[in-house]
Amino acid sequence: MKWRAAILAAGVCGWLVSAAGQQPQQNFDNVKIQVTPVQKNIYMLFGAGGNVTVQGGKDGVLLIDTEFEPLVPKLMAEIKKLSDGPIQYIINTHVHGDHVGGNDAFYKLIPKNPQLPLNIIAHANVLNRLTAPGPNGAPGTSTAEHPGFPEDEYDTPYKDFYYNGEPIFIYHEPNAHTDGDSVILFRGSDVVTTGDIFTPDSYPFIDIARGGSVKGEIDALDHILELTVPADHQEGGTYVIPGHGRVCDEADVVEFRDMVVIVKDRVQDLIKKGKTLDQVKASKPTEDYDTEYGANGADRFVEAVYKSLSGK
Amino acid sequence: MKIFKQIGIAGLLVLTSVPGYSEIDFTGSWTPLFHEDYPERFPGPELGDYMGIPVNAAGRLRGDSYDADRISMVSQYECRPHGSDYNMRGSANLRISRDLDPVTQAPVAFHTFIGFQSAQRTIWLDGRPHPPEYADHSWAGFSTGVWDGNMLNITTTHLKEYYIRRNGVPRSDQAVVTEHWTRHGNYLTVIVVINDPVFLTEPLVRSENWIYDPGQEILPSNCEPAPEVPNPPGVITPHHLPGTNPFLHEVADWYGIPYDAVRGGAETMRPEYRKVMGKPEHVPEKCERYCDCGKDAGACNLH
Amino acid sequence: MQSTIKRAIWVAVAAVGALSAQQAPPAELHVLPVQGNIYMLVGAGGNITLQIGKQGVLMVDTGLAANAAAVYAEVKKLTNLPIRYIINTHVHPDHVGGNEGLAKLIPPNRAQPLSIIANENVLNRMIKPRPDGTTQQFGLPTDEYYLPFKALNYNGEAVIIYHELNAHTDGDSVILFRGSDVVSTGDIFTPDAYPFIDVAQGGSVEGELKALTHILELTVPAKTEEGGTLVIPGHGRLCEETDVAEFRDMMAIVRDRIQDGIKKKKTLAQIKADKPTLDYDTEYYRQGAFVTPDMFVEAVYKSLTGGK
Amino acid sequence: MRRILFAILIVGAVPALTFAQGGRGGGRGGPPPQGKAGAPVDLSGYWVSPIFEDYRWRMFTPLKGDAASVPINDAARKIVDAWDPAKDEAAGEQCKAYGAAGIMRVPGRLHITWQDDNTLKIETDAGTQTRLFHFTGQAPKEGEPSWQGYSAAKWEVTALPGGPAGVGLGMLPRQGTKSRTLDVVTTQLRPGYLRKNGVPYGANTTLTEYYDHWSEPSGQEWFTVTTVVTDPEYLAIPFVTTTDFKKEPDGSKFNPRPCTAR
Repeated sequence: MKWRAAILAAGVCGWLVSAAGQQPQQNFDNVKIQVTPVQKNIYMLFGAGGNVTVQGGKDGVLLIDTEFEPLVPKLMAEIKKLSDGPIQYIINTHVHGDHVGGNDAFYKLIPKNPQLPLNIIAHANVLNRLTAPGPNGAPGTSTAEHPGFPEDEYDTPYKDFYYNGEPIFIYHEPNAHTDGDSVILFRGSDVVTTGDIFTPDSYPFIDIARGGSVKGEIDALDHILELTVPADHQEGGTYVIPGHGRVCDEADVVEFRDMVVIVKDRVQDLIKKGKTLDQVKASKPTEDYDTEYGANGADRFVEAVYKSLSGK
Repeated sequence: MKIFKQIGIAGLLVLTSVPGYSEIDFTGSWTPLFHEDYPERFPGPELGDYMGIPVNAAGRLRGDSYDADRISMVSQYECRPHGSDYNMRGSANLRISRDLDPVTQAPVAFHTFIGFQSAQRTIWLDGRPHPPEYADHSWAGFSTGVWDGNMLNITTTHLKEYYIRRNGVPRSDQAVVTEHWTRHGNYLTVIVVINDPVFLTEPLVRSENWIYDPGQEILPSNCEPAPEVPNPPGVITPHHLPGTNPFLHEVADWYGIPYDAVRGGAETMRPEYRKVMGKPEHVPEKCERYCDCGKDAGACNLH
Repeated sequence: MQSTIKRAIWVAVAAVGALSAQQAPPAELHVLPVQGNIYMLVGAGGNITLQIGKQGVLMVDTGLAANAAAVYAEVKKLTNLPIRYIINTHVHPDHVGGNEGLAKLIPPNRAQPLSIIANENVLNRMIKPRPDGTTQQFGLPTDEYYLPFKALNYNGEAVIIYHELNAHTDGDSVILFRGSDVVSTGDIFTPDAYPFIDVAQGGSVEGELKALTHILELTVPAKTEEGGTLVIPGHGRLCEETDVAEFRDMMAIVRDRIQDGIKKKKTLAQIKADKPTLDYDTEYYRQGAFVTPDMFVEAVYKSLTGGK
Repeated sequence: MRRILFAILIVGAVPALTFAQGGRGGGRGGPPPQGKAGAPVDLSGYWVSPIFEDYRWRMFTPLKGDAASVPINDAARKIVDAWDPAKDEAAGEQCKAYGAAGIMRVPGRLHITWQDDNTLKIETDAGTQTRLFHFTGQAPKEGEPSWQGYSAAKWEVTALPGGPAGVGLGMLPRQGTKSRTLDVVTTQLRPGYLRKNGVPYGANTTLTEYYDHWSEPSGQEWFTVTTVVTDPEYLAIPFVTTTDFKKEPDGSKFNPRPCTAR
């Protein structure tokens, strides 16, 4: 069940490469929202696209990522089952359409309350990219027509605040999956939400066009490992909600980090040997991981690592 | 007959009920009156104005060193409410509510709410003890009240360090504040006595008046401190090095007051000080700052 | 005057029945529930932090040697579960003194052997011979660490131990209880006393300030700069972020004043004569306190001038 | 049957009446004793007013035109701008700032004594003024307006603010609160100054004062007077201040001196 969801997620994610930021034409009518209790205040919701993190408590509701516009009513319905408190925070882990696609729809659905304003938070680069001028000088989309854009952006190494009885830290991970990635730590619930920096069932999509880099990706994964503290025998303790795929813990992040490091080293070695991108691809540096992370994403991953390392 | 009936009902009630509580009921919404120190309380105090404070050398130097940039640069200061002792002379409106014991209907506590930074406070009326000395402190502190006739005598401990005046004269976390609340018709009079062994040489007494003003909507404030950027190497806390604060003489010159009086201290606050206080260095022709604060019950403007 | 005010305060507090707290003799131990799994044990020397949960007991610091038995008895009043961890924030005897006694009192537990955690510099200093020539046998750190931080999960929450470089000493640890949302600072933070910057044992004023700033990064207040993360200092009352901010600012301001004096080529004696702590002495120096204003000024001066 | 019921009711009524009166008055039955006999607190003795608030305006003769904090109107503003101490001196009106509505704010000391069982006397050293608080309960006789006017005083009998003091279903007869407040209403005032720099009050001013006695934890006695100046002529709303007086052991510092206009 979850496994199928993960594949779908990976598929959507892959499909998005060409069209990040746009609404997909895909039909969501039959998509069901799965709700997974994670730990304490935290739930993971998944329909299609990225995972949604929900923190509910005495103050209200905090959301991380919003999937796609057509799914928002269904997500809302599930959230209401979890908590009837007001939705006061939406955090976007990064700019891709399967994570910010539902922002506007949520903004419209959430009742306005001047005393409990809705804060939509993301790193400044997310807002910059969302509002940037289009290709060949087309005017950028304005926050006026998109009230759901993250206008409570931050541009410091981290932002912290206190909500639902626990501290919440939002860390900026420079140039990892994109240049606007946030990793969120719920310190009381002991849960980390990683966005697409970590996707246990698919190769990381290092979006070089949007400022991603393999070095930043690895640094970010190491930082996530600093935040996670396993209980006995390297399992449990801090739980990790990835950008796509199942609920994980530290050990899963370690596996993933090691894969990225090993592939990076292999590609680096081939570059040193003066191999071209095609030659590198042909030598299948990910062969031993393809069955786990999906061969369909391998070339894209290798290409991204190659470009990121070679600067070409 | 009719009269008898009424009296009779009363009589039965007296016989069948517990004696009524004979306290003043402070509950409701109140608006502060700024008929004293309006310029200090609303626009804010002049820098280096320690007049009327029995401040000691330590408190005076804290004021001299104070740089208001601290509030903008040190995020821990951004969303502070006033200490409960200062709040009663602050510039926001006040709502007082009361808790009753659900069974006996006896008053258990007064709660005060002040819009500025949503300052909330509880004054316990049920005789509970104060927490131990090593317990946490708060902006409101821990307050207990005891009635003396129509006056509520309040004792507050466990306060966080705050200001006595918003120009940096501090009140320490060791202070014990006693208050005396009384109500005359629609006027609430609050007498605040600050005992601070750290910064004062004798108790500071200030009394404020509030007017009953029901039906107000007193809103909370939503302040989120800016993220604490990890400080650059060599932590920055804005302040003036001793002897370098350029603003300390302003208030004396603006209002034609001897500098020594501006520096405050218990001895400057006795009537006989007028005989020895000396001459101001500079006396303006006429009033130039805040001369009409409160004219026609209006606001406080600089000119 | 002072005394009359003190009396006034005493009367005021007594009047509302906090008598016992006010009169408590120092040797007497008090337990203050903090939040989550955390308790604060006061009176044994430095403050002791207790984390008590379904697995057992973790304690931060052990007080003075003389109080070890009393501390152990106090812990036993709170739970029958074994003491599994002792973390020492630094090497001073009012924080590690109880290690030896407790190590002897705590029954051997093969399933959950006692683990004593501290930065390696604490161990390095504790194994040195004592003045009387003997060396400590029991209660030495068994689980010293040398990395920037060490993390464990105990009693259902993450516990992070951060090494603060050259702050109060060269072996300071600050402990964050992530689930309970409590920080234990050791003597880096003492709300009602000047910090004892132990320059001889690797302390420094810049390290103090960095450590205090790090504590401010770990603490997150609830609304209106209050509540949220609670802070247990090395000595003194339970605190919060803003209390640490006040202390940090005092440190920074005094540092700047002394730095200014040094720039002006003043000698230590001259700087002391300037009374750079005048406006803080009434708050941070009580009669009989360990660190006098002069000691504090001297430590800052030496730290800034490289021990000259 | 009915008769018997009434009988019970009346029996029940007796405590109700006396209880209510007792609470509302202080004495059992009849009006509460006033004057010296009824004093719930002792205000007699020497008192000093340390200047904690309004320091700039009280300790000094404020700069000409400074009416900050006083809710004056345009008519008052004209007078404030025209203030000329020389004129006041020439007119022999140096005491304009020492009238009942201003005197308690002038830094100085008070000597409070009972002139007789029904008259409380306040003497000030600043300006050597004398205020007489009459507890006779009679309306003031028509007299010449004076700096200190005529003051009718009473010990507050009940501190229940507003509301019906009656008896109703579901409520006890209001017992009131044993009040410790001295209420004083002063009229027949000669026009004077609220502040030394000529902030005026007029002939139709009514001065209402509430004297509240309290003590520090150390036992040091104080009283605070809440002063409400109502003047349709020069004030937009009543001018309300509180002034705090600290008990002194003796009169050694009581230093009578004449009014000054500057």
